[in-house]
Amino acid sequence: MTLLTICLLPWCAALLLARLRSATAAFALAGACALVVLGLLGQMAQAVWAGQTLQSSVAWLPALGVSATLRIDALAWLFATLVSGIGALVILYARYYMDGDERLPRFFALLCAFMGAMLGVVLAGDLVLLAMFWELTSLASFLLIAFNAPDRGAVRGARAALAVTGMGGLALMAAVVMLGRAAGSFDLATVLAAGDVVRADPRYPWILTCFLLAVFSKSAQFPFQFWLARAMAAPTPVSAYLHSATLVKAGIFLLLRFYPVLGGTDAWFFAVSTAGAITLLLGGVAAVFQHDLKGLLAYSTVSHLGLITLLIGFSTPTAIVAAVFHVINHATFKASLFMAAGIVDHECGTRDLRNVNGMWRYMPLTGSLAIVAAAAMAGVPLLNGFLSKEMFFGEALALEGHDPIALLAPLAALLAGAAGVAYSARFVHDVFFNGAPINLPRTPHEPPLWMAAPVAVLVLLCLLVGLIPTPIIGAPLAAAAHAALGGSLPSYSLALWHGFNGPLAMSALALVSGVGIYAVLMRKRALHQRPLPDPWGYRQFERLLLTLARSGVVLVRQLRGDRMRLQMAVLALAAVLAAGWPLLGGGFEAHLPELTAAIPQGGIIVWVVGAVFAIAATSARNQPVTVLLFLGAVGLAVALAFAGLSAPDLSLTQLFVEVATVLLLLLALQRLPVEAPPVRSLGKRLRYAAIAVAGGGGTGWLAWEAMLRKPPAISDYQLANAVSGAGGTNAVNVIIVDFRGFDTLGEITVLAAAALIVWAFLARERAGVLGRFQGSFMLPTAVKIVMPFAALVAVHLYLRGHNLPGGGFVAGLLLAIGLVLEALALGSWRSPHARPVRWLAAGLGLALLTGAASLALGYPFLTSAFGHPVLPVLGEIPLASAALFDLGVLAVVVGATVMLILAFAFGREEGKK
Amino acid sequence: MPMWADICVAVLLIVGALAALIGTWGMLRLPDFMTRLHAPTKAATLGAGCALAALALRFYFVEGGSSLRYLIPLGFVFVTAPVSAHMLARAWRARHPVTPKPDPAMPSASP
Amino acid sequence: MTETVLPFAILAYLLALLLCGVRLLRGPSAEDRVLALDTLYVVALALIAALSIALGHPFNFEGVLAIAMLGFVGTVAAALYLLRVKGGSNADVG
Amino acid sequence: MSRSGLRWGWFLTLWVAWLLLHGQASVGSALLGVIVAWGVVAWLVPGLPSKRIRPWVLIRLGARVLIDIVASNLSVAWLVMTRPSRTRPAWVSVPLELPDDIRVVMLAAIVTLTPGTLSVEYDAEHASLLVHVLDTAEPAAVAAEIKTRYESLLLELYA
Repeated sequence: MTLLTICLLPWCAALLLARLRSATAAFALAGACALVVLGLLGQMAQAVWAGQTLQSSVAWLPALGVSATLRIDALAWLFATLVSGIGALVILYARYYMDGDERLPRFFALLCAFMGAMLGVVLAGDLVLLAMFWELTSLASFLLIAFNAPDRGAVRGARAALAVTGMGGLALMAAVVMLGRAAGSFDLATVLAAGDVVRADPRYPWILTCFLLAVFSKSAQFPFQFWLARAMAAPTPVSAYLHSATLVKAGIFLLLRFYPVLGGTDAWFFAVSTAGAITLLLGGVAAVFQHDLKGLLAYSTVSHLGLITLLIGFSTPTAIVAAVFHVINHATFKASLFMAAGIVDHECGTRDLRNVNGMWRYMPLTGSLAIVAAAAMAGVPLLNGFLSKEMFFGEALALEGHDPIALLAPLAALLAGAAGVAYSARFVHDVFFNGAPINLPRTPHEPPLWMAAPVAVLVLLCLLVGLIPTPIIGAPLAAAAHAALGGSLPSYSLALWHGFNGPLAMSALALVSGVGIYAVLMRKRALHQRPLPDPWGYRQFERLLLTLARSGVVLVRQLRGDRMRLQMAVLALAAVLAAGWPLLGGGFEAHLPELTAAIPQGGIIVWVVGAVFAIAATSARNQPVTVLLFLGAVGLAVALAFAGLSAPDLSLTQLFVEVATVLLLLLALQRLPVEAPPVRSLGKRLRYAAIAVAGGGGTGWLAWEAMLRKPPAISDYQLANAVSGAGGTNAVNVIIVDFRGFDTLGEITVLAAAALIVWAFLARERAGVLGRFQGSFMLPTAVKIVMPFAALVAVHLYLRGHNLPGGGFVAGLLLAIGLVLEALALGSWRSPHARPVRWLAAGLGLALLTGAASLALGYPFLTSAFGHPVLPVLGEIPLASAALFDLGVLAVVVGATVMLILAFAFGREEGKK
Repeated sequence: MPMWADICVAVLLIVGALAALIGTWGMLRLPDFMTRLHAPTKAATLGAGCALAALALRFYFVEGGSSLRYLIPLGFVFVTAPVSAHMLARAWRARHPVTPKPDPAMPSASP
Repeated sequence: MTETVLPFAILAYLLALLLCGVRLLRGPSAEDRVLALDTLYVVALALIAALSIALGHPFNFEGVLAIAMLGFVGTVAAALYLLRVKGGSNADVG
Repeated sequence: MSRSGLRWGWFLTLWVAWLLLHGQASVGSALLGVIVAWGVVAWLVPGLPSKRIRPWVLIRLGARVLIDIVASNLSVAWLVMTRPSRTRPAWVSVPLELPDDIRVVMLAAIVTLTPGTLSVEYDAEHASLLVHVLDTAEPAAVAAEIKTRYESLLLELYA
């Protein structure tokens, strides 16, 4: 239960925050949320460090073997603590960084949402859940990068981040599905225990490829490193939080998490360590040459992520320990550096390294904090960075076996170490010394104390871990590494001093050469004159996007507009072929329809009328309106025929759908040319006729065959169990809201999404009032009289739905049609009762809540309960929880229908603005 | 079913059927749209009204008071028919501006 | 007495239905067709009522109600549409 | 009727309609009807101020309209059957003295429901109703008849 709280609390906070106005209240709420999560994690610390794994599970999609399992072990605990701890500090920092910004509540809401997503990734005990939260982190990151949205850089950065990490998400989904199949379960614990099986599986290479794509894209490994630099368009608190300490570590987390399952093979070694090494060097070198303070930090982050990846690639137990250790260290010093950079930016109005110089004089406190943090980044002794770098050098030296890499690794490590020192030196020297500031928009001074406080906390951590590592970090590190390895823990020592040895020499060499490199480059400020290095990757990415967009345009040109007929023909033909293909194989016994038996004698006239109008509608000389009216007659005939064949449900639904369609088409017609270009050539007409006959006739025939066959149908079961299983005698309705309730939930969600898309596209500039209708003087009054009756009938249809024809869908359509009529009569989309967005939201919310209620009572999602309580006075009332769900369906149908039709009626017209 | 009800139902049915037939016949035979509009809006409405009333009356002796619910669609048809006709007349006038000017018929004295 | 009258009434309603169909097919203007469709709905209502009496059990009540309501809605929507496209041409849109 | 009076009227009407819809007169459905009717009224019926209606006038008006519907139906039927192609249509504009929209709409509906006449447009500025007449030799007489037969009663409708 505690796990569930940890996972859900940030989301609840985010929802609340989105409604808040006051910055102070928002700060208090967000901060409290982070602290509570941190506190709850603290409670678990002892148990988790002792090696326990806590788990809580709710069946979610039991049929698919997917459940909402949450699981925490030491590794997850470590990352969760990082996420919430640094989250708390960033929230405090952002409070002052964005002081006075009215968007602060929204910012905090997004931040909390991200925290929730990230905690979800870390705590997920189920692969599908993991992939879902993984996508959510991408989304939250997208929204946060795009926070200053109209700004071009923000939009482009957000787009790049979403495209890359979203692609990674897809890859992860694929990997998860394959992994789940290979391991035989989606449950994380089972998968973790099935490493041998998975590695022996023939799908292993594919799993690994997809998995690494996801990891590398998220953690900005080569060749995806470019999005991280672009993401620096985000507000600095976001950079400090997401793009140094947490989001980019999600990939690392995944690598560590699945190391026991996927790691240890040659493929793993080569792929992971190669990507890590390239990223390490590329990032390190690029960082030195950045002129943007945050750009420098971004590339240094890329480099450090590469370092961690390389360590994991080494695949030795001690390397894994070092990787976990460096994750912690990097998070502390890099977050503090970003915050310091934010302070400089905030106080100077710019963060261009060519202008921001000599800050020591203005802000000595920030300066000293930043210098300590930068020293940690460089790996100066007595600080935490030194310890993990030392371990890294040790690993690089100790590498055996794989020949070329074993030789190259120490060299690369040394080079990267030197680059790290060089950019750290640049950060310190260029910002705080190196002459005086040039052309600053404002005079800098120390920030408010509370803004520097989070930096100070983190720097203090760097120092403490650096000086006395074992008491501070020993236990959680050991536990986390143990969890990551999934086996026994190697012997290692966190001590500051190991005597004179190889790693120490490398550290010293890196320090000296790094400072030397920087000094040479910066002579006479030469570095400031150098142009920015080519941001490799981003241009290729942009080109790819452009190519995609262009091919989209070409495709659209091929498909749209006057090619409508062709489109329809292709669709119909494809359907005919797809349906006819299996029949060609043979073994299919056709039943020729016996027409006389199919048609009840009395209804023959209705059928004839329908057929006549159906044929008349195809005449090429008709105008669109005429066709529509003919189709109206056909619809009426079909509805009557359904009724005659004792299918009152279908009849009713057919009528309502018919009218809603006619309404929609009439409004759509108005946007089309009055006259459709006629098809003149006889050959073409014959061809279209043939396709139409094949399509329509084929469909009819298939339906005929299907009905004759009467397979051992599930429908029999459903008919037989409607009353006993769900307490309703209207089997159709029972199937919709109960037996297949989950499908219906999906369907109404899709419906709502589609309606919202149309609404967003067409109704972007809604005409407030429509003069074009020249409202009639009788219509509004008539509608006012009719509407209450329509509503009454809708309620009636809804209430009787479970037992007799009717139900939420039909009732919703009726209500929607009434509301549309009202809006049309009043000539304004601002009809007092048609609030489509609210209807949609209420409906979806209700449907979800009904499902969740059964979850809360301990049943699987959407289990429906029913009963026939006999109340005093009211008599027996058939009560099913499905009725509430049906009410949700009703509201969604109302919202979506009203939305679609009103969007067409009052939406923006082509060419007019 | 008592005798009087039987007769009522029969009369209602005959009247309704004739009204519907005449109304649609008029719709088919009258010369232009505005005159055609006259025929079905009342005649056919009357036809449907009579039939529904007959239905309500007939089943009053089968299922009791609940058959009165057929009066709801009846009322509905009567409320909406003038509005439909009015809307169509407006549409016609708006699209066919050649309609003759109305006579300035001013009754000399309102009684 | 009702029994003797019923067949004739039903026949008359069916005939009326056909006449509506003819007007709907012939047009010539869009208004004519809308009018014909509206009348078709009304006559269908009457036909259903008569058939219910003939069959001895009422037709699905909600269906009757739906036809009554939806005929009106369709007509109004079509009329509104015609009002909006009036600028089109003097020739029939139908 | 007062503001709430109108809503009471609506409530009762809807309640009765609900009972008819449900088709059973149990206590349960009556109570449910109260809830539903109350909900619909609260949601959809605006509290419009309106005046007290003279019931006797309303009854007289209703009877007159019913009689006219039957009578003129016969005449129109005769017309349609005998000489459909030789009608004498006319446009007539009827000046009205009705002060409020509701009664104008009522009059327009009555005019349309009685065969032979069809209200097309209401010119609020000149307070005149444009009526299309199917067959008349004397348009002015039609206008006068509408005024005497219906408008006068409608004018008396409100106390």
